[in-house]
Amino acid sequence: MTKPIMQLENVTVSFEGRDGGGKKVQMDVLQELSLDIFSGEILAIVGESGCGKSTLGKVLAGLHRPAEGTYRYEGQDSVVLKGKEKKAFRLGVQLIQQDSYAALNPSRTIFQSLKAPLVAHRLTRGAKQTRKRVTELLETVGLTPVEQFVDKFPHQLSGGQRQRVLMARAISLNPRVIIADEPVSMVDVSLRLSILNLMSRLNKELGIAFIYITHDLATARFIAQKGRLAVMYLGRIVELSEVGLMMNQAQHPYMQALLSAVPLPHPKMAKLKKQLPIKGYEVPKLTSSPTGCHFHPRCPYATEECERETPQLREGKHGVVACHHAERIPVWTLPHSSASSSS
Amino acid sequence: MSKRVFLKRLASAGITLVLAVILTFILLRLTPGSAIDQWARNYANQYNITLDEAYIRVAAMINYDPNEPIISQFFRYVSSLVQGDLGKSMVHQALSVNDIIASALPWTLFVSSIALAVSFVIGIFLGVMMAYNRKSWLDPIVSVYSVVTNAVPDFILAILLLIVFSFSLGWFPVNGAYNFRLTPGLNLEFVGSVFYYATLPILTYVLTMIGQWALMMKGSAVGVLGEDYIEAAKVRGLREKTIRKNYVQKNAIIPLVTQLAVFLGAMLGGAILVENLFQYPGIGYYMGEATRQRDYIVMQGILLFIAVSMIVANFIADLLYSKLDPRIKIEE
Amino acid sequence: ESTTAEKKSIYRVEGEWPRPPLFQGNYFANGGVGTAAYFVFEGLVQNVRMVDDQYLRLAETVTYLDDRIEIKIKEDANWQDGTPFTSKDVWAYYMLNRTEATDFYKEIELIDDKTLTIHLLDPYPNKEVIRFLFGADLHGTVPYHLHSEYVDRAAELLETASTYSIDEQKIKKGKFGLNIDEDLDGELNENWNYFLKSGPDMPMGTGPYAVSRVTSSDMLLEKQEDYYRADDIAFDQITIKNPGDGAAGYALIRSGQLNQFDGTPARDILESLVSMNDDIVHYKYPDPASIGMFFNQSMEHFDQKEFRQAISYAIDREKVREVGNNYGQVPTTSITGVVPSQLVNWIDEGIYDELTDYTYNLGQAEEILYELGWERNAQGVWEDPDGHTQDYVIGVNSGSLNMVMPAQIVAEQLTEFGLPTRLLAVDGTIFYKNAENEEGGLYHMSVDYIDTAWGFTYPWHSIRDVFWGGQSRMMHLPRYASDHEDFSKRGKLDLQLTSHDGITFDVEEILHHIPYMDKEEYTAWFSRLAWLINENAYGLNFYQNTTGTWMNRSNISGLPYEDEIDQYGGDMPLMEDEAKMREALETNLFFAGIIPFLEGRYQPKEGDDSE
Amino acid sequence: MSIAAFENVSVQFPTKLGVVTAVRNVSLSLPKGKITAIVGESGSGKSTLASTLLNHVISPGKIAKGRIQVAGKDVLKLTKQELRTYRWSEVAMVFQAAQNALNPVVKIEDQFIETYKEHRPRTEKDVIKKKTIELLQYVNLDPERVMGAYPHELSGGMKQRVMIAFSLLLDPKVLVLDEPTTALDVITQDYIFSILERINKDMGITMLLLSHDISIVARAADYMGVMYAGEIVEFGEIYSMFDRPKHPYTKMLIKAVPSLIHDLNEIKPIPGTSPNLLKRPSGCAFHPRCPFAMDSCTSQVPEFRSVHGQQVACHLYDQELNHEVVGG
Amino acid sequence: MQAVVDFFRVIVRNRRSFIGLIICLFFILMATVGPMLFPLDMSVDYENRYEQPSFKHWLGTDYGGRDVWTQVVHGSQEVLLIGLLAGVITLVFGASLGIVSGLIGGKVDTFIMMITNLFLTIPSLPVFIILAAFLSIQDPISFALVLSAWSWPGLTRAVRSQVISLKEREFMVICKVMDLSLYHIVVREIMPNISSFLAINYILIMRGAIVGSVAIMMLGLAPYSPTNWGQMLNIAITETGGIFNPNGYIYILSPIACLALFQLGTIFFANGLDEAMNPRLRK
Ligand SMILES: Nc1ncnc2c1ncn2[C@@H]1O[C@H](COP(=O)(O)OP(=O)(O)OP(=O)(O)O)[C@@H](O)[C@H]1O
Ligand SMILES: Nc1ncnc2c1ncn2[C@@H]1O[C@H](COP(=O)(O)OP(=O)(O)OP(=O)(O)O)[C@@H](O)[C@H]1O
Ligand SMILES: [Mg+2]
Ligand SMILES: [Mg+2]
Repeated sequence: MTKPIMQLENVTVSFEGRDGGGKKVQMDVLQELSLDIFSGEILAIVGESGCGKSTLGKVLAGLHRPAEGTYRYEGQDSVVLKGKEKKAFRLGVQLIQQDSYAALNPSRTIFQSLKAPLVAHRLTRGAKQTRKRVTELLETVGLTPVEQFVDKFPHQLSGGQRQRVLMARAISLNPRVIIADEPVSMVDVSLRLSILNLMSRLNKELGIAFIYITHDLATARFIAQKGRLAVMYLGRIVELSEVGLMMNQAQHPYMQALLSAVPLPHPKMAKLKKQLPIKGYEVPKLTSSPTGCHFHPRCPYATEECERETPQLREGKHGVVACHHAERIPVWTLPHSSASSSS
Repeated sequence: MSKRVFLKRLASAGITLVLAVILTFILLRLTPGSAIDQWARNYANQYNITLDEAYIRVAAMINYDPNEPIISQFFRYVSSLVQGDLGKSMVHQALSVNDIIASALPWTLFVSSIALAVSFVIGIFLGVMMAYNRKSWLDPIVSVYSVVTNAVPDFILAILLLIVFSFSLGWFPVNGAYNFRLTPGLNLEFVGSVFYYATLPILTYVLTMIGQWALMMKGSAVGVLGEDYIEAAKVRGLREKTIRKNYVQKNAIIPLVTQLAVFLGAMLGGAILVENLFQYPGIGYYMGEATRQRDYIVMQGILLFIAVSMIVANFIADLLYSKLDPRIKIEE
Repeated sequence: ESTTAEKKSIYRVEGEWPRPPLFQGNYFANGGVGTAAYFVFEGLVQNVRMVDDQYLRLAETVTYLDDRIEIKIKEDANWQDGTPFTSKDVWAYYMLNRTEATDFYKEIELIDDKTLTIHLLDPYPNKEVIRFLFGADLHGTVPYHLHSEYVDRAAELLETASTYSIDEQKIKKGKFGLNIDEDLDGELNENWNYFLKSGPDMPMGTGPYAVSRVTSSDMLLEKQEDYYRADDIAFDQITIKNPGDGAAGYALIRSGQLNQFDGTPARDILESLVSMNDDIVHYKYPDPASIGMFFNQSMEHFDQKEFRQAISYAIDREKVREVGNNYGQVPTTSITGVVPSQLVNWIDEGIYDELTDYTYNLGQAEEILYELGWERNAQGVWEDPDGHTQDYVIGVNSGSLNMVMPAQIVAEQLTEFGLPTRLLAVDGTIFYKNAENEEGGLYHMSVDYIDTAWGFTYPWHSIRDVFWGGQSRMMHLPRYASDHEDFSKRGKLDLQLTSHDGITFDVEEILHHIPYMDKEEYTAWFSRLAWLINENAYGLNFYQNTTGTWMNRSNISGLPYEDEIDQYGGDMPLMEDEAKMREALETNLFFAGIIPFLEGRYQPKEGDDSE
Repeated sequence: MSIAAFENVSVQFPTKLGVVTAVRNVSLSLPKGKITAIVGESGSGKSTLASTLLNHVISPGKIAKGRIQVAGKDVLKLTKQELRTYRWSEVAMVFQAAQNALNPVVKIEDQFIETYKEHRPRTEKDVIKKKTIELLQYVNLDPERVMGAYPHELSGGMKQRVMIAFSLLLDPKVLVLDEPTTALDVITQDYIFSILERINKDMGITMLLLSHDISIVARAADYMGVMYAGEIVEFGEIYSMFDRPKHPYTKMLIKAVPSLIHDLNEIKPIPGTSPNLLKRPSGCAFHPRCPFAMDSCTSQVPEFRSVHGQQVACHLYDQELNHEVVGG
Repeated sequence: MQAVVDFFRVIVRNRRSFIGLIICLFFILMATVGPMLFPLDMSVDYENRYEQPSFKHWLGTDYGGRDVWTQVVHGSQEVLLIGLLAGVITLVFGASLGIVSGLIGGKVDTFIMMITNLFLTIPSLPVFIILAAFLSIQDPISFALVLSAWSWPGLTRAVRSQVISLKEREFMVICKVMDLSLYHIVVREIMPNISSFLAINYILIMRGAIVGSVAIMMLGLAPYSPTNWGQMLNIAITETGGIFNPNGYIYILSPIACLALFQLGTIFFANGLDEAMNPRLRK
């Protein structure tokens, strides 16, 4: 791997939130988060709802400014970018969102929606060329025959088709990175896979790096086959490593809990009686996040140290992990081995 | 609503109030025409003197110094406002705006609150009925009715009511607030008379507002009927009546509550026409009277009073809204 | 309601008053006590408008002498609280309320409680003038026992003023001959304002009825049993109803909720109402007022007498009258400064026939314009000698629809004649300002009351309105600049006219002298002035109003020429017969107060059990 | 053995563009005390089918034909009053979106009381309260905090548990779970299912679980039915369904879902798109996407019948079936 | 072009809005070519006053024997023009302010909203009356200005909340990511989404303005214009006794009926507008 395209260094993002009584409080949605993203890679980010995944995605897309810390794009602080470089940043990082319906202007046709960025950034000249390029883009994302789609309104397409339109729009600006925030969670089960495959293909063929944000570990595993996986918990990355290694040797207790909670698509494995390695089910509120290691109230291995001190990301057996006791914690394995051996 | 949010709301209402004071003041200074002109002409006729002399007399009688700088007028106005004094009438020397409002307000409040309550209750009822029976005869009737009453401004309706029920049929008095032979008091006869005299003004408002309430309620109720919790309630085996009352109405009314303030505002503003047509002695009537006489101070006072009522009504509607809808943790 | 033993007879009349809380009992405060004033207050004598009759009220006798008026007050005249009405009250009235009559008063001598003499200033005015002015005053409005503080203060202040010389007085008309300077005037005004605020809450008069209840829609007046003519008064109660507008009033008169309602509506309303209900009667009589328009002489072309005459000829006044006041009377003359129907009484007969006739005559109008060098263009629109077409504006007070509609028709007629004219109906609070403003006014023509004599018909009143009053400002008659070198001339009329008999005179000067002239002299001068005003076409009198009274006789009898009502179906015509006309006219409160009540003409009908 | 059964049930929605048959000829019985799951894509008719159990198809839908029996009652023949009391006390339901299934302006406690009173008017408030507290505790909620709360004050997981407690209020015999965990995190999901399993064991309540997630079904169900375009295409015991799926759709569905254990290369998307119910393909509705489609698939609707202990509707087994009959 | 055809197709298919369209067209024709077809003759013909409708006088004659129909026709021009103008002025001002407020947010928003709320608390009718006197209405433009002066705040508030809800929408967020210009955002993204909303509001405002203008006319605060429906009504009721003269009923009812009919037309028309202007509501 070469130099990273994007670098987050100790980035903190805060919002104004309200506590139970409606009083304003500061909510650190991202906390001293550091992350490097490399050209052409696929990085999956997983975590429970509300842990800050989308916020992280928005920071990377330049929609939120870090309250603290720096975000470098191509080595330069994104906040101070000007002119050409700023434009390069804007165009270089694209975002695809979960709700494909909301992401398209309902009053504009697919063609109009795709045309706008091309024309605005002078990527095509003249109506003819624009039309041609739009056709090309739709073909690339597999919306063929193009005539069937190009002049339709968003509501006239299915969820999967709309998601492809979003892909087309994102790649129209020749970006270096695409951040995909839960792109398939609203797509029909039987169609999800094809969208994921499309992303893999774009990654391979166009060399675009993908940051895939999800709460579904299975799809994360699928798309990031050879890439990396980051696990977030309450605004922090708690573990980051290669996907294959993570699945088999998860080091952070939280990651272990997540993995064991995922049901496996076979009754034999799924029905194996197992106790989740976790103490409580309630995720603490960001407005009153626990001290020290955020996970300590739910962690079966927590000690007094965890309560006191915030663990930093450090080298683990593989990748990095933020846990005081990473070495001490039992190795986690999927029921995979036993199940498959029996079959 | 927490105390802090409450206070914040209060503060913003306060700022609006201050601005309203300034705006009404400026507006009234902009108004051309002088109180003296019209008054002098009436005076000359009434007391049989020459116009020139009438001008001089009236100029001496008017309770207003046209040469006083605007700024100093403003500060005088504000300083008396602070003490709750809206000023003195320019042309009725012994009368304060407070007196006028104190005597007129009960009538306006009486008519508008009853009209509001009656139209609200009936409108809500009709709206829910319509939402429930989308295919019944009620829907088109109420819809067309609403469209028609929406198309006919309330003052025209007032004229028509007056012509038909007072002038032609003679069922209702042509003007006034109660039978003058009765002594005001809390006796049945007097109260009956008050209602009798207020019938047409109330009817005017009720007839114009019912349709709007009904349509709003229908829209809101149709929305609520589409909510999952209604289906869930049916699945739970609740009675139709319970669902209608505790689910549909309770939820559908909420968005209408803020409208109460809007309607009240429309009524207070429209009172100037309606009350003048019925010669009903509410603030609209006195506003009209003051306008005819160019009594700026009274106009300004009543206008400000209406503005304050609006601010208060909005404020109360806000409170009510957050009371009724537990989801609202009033933001901002 | 009336199950009680004593049944009250009630007379119901239309009226208006400042609605509570604007209502107060002081006659002089803004809006006064409204219509109730006719029943509550009275003067020593009472003028009858239009016919100039004078009835005695509080006075037992009034003798107008050359240098004084001798008055004897009725012995049993009392205020409504029982306090006797005395000569001191008359004095108090004049001390506070220095009416026009006091321009000619020197001093008021109180001889005893019920006797007083008003001494006139030298030069002594014409007796007729003083009679009218004295009759216009309402002496029983300042109960001294309630307001002594302010009355005494006013008297005290007046003491400090210096007096005018005889010559000065003729021009300046100081009250009681006094030179009241600005400071003193200020103090008097301050005192006056205190007086106004001092109440009382309910009117305190000397009349036959006292106000007992006031609401926004009704007033209840109770008969005063100790009134000096109580025996003649037939009704126990008067109720006054305030319908707010005409339409409501008609509804009330039709349904019998009113016995009387002054005014004359459009012909169709009248006819349909009368035909709906046999009890309804409508009496008609002339109004000493006309509707007409004033030409603004500061506007181009309107400064030419011939042009004004041309326009006068171009207007078909009959059509204007039909819509404006269908029962009105169109004079042959134009504006004269005298009520048209009264002209004959006040000017030389010879001159009367010589007054220029302005009857509708398009040919004449065209001829004059051609003579003036105007030409009609292809569209039939007139072009002035410079070749310009015109865009005239008629202004009118939008509050008076009885003028807006005629004005509208005049605008139509002029436009059709080829002088494009628009109508601007403007709110009364702005209209007069705009019409009169010193930069020359905004309108070419203004429609308003013209040739009015609401007080009394003696034409000095109406003629000086033409030259001095609001009318002259709407016409923008020539005036000396307000910084003219001669101080006394500043802002005064700069108008020297030559009359039909070749006499050239200064109008301002003559007007000042008229009240002092004897009958022969003033007739000559009225003749000259009327002729001149008409000849110069300062304005155009559209028609003299005919007004009237609605009566509902369901529960009253004793109406004028009652036996003829059925014959006319209740729609009584304008009576030729002088006596009948007077009788009809005395039904109107504004014209004659409550004379028919005092004279005991109206009586409750047997078996009236309403209310 | 079965406590509830659908016989030839069809549900139709008249729409502007034509009649949608959302459920078509479904016959199915729910084994007593077991968890039966139905999987299918969005719009395949799962919820609609479940709603017939309560005779509560959302308008304008109509149960066009068929019979539904629950605990010996013919559900479609109940009078209005009977139906009202039948609902919730015999069959209760946990909705797809629990957050929307509660009245937003009424406190949780009052909603429990209200429902209870509507069914058993003469019960003392205290009794209901006690029961409510018990149930809430049973689903591991703190009654103190939850009872006085408005729905929006609870997290998604809590609301879902409130709904479960709510569904148990009148001790129903059958519980319908319509995607009870779709909107929830995996950890919460796991938790909810552990509670549901416990209820199933402890109370012996029969459950009908509707889900599009085959992994969840694998974890929770005893029996599984697969629904496609309004029809049940396969039904059977859970282990055999996974080990020996018969219908091509079932097979492909199991393979189309990424998981933590499958060999990534084995995962294959199902080609084509979900059918438009307005233009249901002729014959077997799945034939346009089926790699094994034959001529008969386009023309004939396959029968739903037993094949090797499972029930399946597919022409592939026409012969096998004959064979079996002959062989048997 | 296709859009226009589609627009009308939807309108025509919706029965209510079709009726509305026809009514509106009728009045538009009345106001534009009507005065040419029916020249106004206001000269008095007293003998023939209050005639009943006939072939010669479609709506009979008024108190001065003048044709009522031609008055109504000529009046429509002014009434419609005032409504139209007031609508445009309010729309341009109110909507721009709403967009600015919603889009920029922050202090600007707070400020604009404060002013808006202020205006909303002071009832419009009394203010119309004051402004009508102040601005001394001379022509339809100044009339429209007066009527607009107090009608924008409602619109501003409504547009603002629309814009704010749009702003949060994801396609707007994407615009930022794609570095599209403000012009693009306002004209291409926001406008198409609020255009039907604006159109409906335009009709609402226009209706409000017409009612307001009639009220001002009835109060006699605008220059006299004999054929203005409000003025006709005023004269008919107060002065010429339509009320007490059965012959005058038609005269009184004519302006009322026109007013109500026109309002009805606009309301009906607005009914289908949303569908016609919103592709996503079409099938
Ligand atoms: N603009 C904002 N203002 C205030 N709070 C915000 C804002 N955006 C996000 N938050 C809060 O920040 C927290 C994290 O939000 P985020 O959307 O990043 O979570 P997520 O991990 O993407 O969750 P999900 O899986 O539900 O999408 C949440 O508690 C959310 O309420
Ligand atoms: N109100 C309705 N009007 C018309 N058709 C409807 C209606 N409700 C449902 N349908 C049709 O019924 C079919 C089945 O819907 P249903 O909600 O039962 O599916 P589902 O399997 O529960 O889907 P999901 O997983 O999305 O909940 C849908 O395809 C839809 O076309
Ligand atoms: Mg998110
Ligand atoms: Mg469903």
